[in-house]
Amino acid sequence: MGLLGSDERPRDIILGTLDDLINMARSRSMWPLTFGIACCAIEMMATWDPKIDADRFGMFFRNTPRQADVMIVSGTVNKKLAKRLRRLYDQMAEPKWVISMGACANQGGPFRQGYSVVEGVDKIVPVDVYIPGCPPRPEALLQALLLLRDKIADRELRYQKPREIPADYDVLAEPGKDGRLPVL
Amino acid sequence: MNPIPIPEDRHFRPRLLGYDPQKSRPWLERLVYSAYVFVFWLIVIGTYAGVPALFEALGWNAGWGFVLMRALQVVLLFLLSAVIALLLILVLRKYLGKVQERYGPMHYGPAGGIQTVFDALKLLAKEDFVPAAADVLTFRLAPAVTFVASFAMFAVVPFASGWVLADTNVGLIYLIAVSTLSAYGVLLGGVSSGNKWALIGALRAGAQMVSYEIPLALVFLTVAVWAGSLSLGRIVDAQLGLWNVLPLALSFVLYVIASLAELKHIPFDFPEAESELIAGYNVEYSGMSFAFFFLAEFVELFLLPALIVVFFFGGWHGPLFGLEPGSLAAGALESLYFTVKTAVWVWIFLWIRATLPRYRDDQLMEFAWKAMIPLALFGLVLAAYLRLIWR
Amino acid sequence: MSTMSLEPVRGRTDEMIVNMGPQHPATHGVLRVVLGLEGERITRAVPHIGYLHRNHEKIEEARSYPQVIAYTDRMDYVSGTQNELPFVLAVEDMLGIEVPDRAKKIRTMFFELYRLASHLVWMGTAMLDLGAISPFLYTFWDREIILGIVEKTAGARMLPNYYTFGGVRRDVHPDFFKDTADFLDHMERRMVDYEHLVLESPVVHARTIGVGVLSKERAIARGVSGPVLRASGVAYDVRKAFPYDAYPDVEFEIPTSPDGDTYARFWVRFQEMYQSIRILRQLVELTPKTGPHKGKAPARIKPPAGERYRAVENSRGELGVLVVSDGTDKPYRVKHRGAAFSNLQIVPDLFVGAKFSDSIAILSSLDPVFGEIDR
Amino acid sequence: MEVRMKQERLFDEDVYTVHPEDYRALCERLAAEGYDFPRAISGLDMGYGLRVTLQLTRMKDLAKVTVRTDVPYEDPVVPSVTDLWPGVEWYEREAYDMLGIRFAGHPDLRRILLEDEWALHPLLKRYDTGGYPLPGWEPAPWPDPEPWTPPPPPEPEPEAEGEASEGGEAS
Repeated sequence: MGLLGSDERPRDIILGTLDDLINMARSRSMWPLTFGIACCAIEMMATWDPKIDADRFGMFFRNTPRQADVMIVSGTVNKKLAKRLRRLYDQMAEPKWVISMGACANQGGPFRQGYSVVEGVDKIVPVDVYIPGCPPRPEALLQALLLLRDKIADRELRYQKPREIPADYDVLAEPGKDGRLPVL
Repeated sequence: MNPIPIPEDRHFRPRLLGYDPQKSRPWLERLVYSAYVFVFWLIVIGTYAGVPALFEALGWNAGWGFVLMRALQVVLLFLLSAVIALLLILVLRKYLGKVQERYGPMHYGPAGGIQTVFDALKLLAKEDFVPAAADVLTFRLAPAVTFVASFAMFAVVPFASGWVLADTNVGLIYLIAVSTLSAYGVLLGGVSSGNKWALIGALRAGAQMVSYEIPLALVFLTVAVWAGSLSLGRIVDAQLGLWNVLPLALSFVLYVIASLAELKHIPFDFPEAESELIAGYNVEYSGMSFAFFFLAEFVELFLLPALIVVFFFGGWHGPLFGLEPGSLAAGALESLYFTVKTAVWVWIFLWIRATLPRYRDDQLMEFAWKAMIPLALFGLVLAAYLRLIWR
Repeated sequence: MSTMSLEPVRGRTDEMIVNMGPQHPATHGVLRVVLGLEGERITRAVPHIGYLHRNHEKIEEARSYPQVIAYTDRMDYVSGTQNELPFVLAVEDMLGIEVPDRAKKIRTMFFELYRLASHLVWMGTAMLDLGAISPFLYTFWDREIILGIVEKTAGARMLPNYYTFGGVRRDVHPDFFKDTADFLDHMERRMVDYEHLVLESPVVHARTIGVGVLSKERAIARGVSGPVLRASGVAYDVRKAFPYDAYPDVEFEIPTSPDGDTYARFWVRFQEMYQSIRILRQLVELTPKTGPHKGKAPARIKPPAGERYRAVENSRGELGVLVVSDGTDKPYRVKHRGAAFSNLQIVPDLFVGAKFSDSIAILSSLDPVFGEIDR
Repeated sequence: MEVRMKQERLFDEDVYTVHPEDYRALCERLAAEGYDFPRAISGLDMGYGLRVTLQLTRMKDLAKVTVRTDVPYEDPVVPSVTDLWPGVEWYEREAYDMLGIRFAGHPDLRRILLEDEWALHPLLKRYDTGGYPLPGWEPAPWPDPEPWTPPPPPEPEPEAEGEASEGGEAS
């Protein structure tokens, strides 16, 4: 995300420096959205506990999506929740980032073969950082947040946009309807 | 990617459960905060002593020159409020960290000192969002109203003897008028957002303000009766021998409770009520509009304790060590006394915030109407009676 | 009818329909409650669940018995190994596996450690819902110590997949008993602080006493269990009623309160933490330091055709499982009886007529965990 | 009223297998006998039809009882018992959601875990885990009805004793 909405990296020396400064501020003040889903949400809370204390890095939870910068998808996203999750993502103000926490959010995890589970949150929203684990340790989430920080602050990386998500909700359709068979 | 810096004392060791949260470079933290306070102090001196002295030297202290001087002072006060907000947010986070056995911001800047600058810069560059259901004009206006109402209180707060923008003889009435105005900003912002949570928050704010302005005004009246003036400077002067906190103890307690409610501060933070109303009245605000609500909140967090000091703790009074009253050095020392006293009260407010849960809103309303207003009236009568027999 | 889906009533302008959740800081996950609000008073409440439905029961039909244990872990994710126990007990019953005494005691120790961890999480989040920030941080710090103890033995923090048919998967770490004893010393000191912060706080009193009263008869008929039921005055605890593992060997009491309000539910959870500490103290002494940690179990778990219901008292109440076997190595049907699922049913009963702020306190006193409710 | 049912003892609980027409009558009798704590209602796909399992506890003496009834796939209707035990309300909704068993008389029978628009009842055996129909799945023939035994007089049950030994007998 560039300066003030543009997606191009400014070549001007003054604007370029300002761009660097603003993105440095963004990377050092990432406020996650309070949105716990499942098991990983407990470890997400534990990332803010006295042992890890992500507040050291200037991160604290905001309850409303308007004021949040990072969405941590902490748990299994099922088809019922996915529409709300996409809506929350749409409600967040630009610039915004998504961290996919845990195996379930990455690709469905142990519930991948189920009828109601979305096989990875990246089918719904563009994801910046993936964390493996079931559930990942708080240290892993902190590392992901720091990776995201480095990504935002990096001159080249921050203009590499995540994969575009088609706007249709086909992945959320009920399986087996109209005799459709799974596409593997 | 460097390895994650987890402080040494955070690793799991069952035998070592005691630890010192501030073990890491406490001198640096003190230095950073001292630097902030020093900047604050410098701005105060510059505003109230430097600018008039400059205009005096230039000979511009009449007519348009005077207007220009006041305008410059207001600009400096705006800078001052920004410094206050940046410092208080940082102090709040560090203090919460200390209470909660953790560190708080510590990695960006010396001892986390420029964390809030980053926050402000980020909010500046964040998308400022207007929801489709919102009333655009009111929605845009509300944060400005809130901030201006809080900021306008600076006009009558004396930092030292004579160091005040407008020492009017209706200072208390002005304060009541302006502090009520900040409720309008919250109310307008909540109602115009087109969001039900914001609406509930706004209505709660309205009900709370209506309930709390009355005991607050009654306490103002008590102080005015005791000091015999509505001017804040005269009120402070009247406390030269005896701070108001002793004779007006009852009113003082009521004033602290009422200013907690006025501040929308735990345990009375119903309009915002993070765990109930998500973010209350500012649920739809993002970017700079939200930052203005934030700024207003922390400016008030400075100003209401400052008013406690003005009304009950002798304002700027303190030992002058033989300095000539009215000189620059005496003014600087007095403003330092004022700042220190205010800081103690800010700390008490933060302490309350870190410790207490939240009451229910109707309990507060009930308390305000059934207990505080009668008590405030009693305090008023008591003050009048004491003044009759004492002075 | 309060349970019907909420449609705005035509021509009624004094009622506001508010949608609380699934992203709401006080819903403990992904609960969604549609509320009819008249000012601050709740006139109607309809809970909607299923935002974390992960088809546990269908997937478990396609997994072998040892694999299912890993899935049960993810149900009540706050209380780790407690979920594994009913399934393990049911299969052991069907197969007639003997569990050595030491394995039973180790299981019980882990069970009670996780009860402490779960109640700590509850205390933190409940106080967060009431508006106090600091207790949340204190309880999570204590929880980290418990998870550290568990991790040393089981290799994972939250979902250790530790129990197995006939005992536990591996022997405990040599430090386990010492660490646990240290932790209990620490926890007893901390409980004093927690009492000051929570039970003795006048603000908590104002928010919880007399709020959300659940009568004894209503609680039983609604199938409510655990601390919520005991706070209504029913001394029903699966640990005493249908003892399992090492519970017959230890002394403990079932704290009950006749009040049935939100404060009583807070109080009962506190007393349960004291009882957990008491049980753990006894077990640290009673458990043999060496010996078998696992009984003889067949290499291929194939229970005979039939069905078995077993229940345990987990942090939220009676956690049961109905295992139906058809004689193969995969369960024919696994039906979980979630304690939080039953407890959450009383939400419309308790919400209607309460203030909106009360509903937050009531919900936190029910302590729902959505992995178990939605499964 | 005479209730046609089969009674057996499984581990520490009484199991009644009852015809769906008599299910309601038996439940009323159990409620009158003081079984007040509803543990769960489970739906189960037996391959030839659907089974509803109701589990109850009596708080007074901790007696446990299980009631089973089988209904065919074509018309899976079971009378609801929410008026006797309000605690089974969500369990009945869950059984409807997962298996399509309709509970006649339920106050609010709609899907609970899946979305309202779904047509799938995923726990039926004719779907694989992904929710897709299994090719060539056919219901098994309904088993021969066993002779109904007359109901024995209800007697208070002793406290649940050591279950491990009972478990041993079953293997």
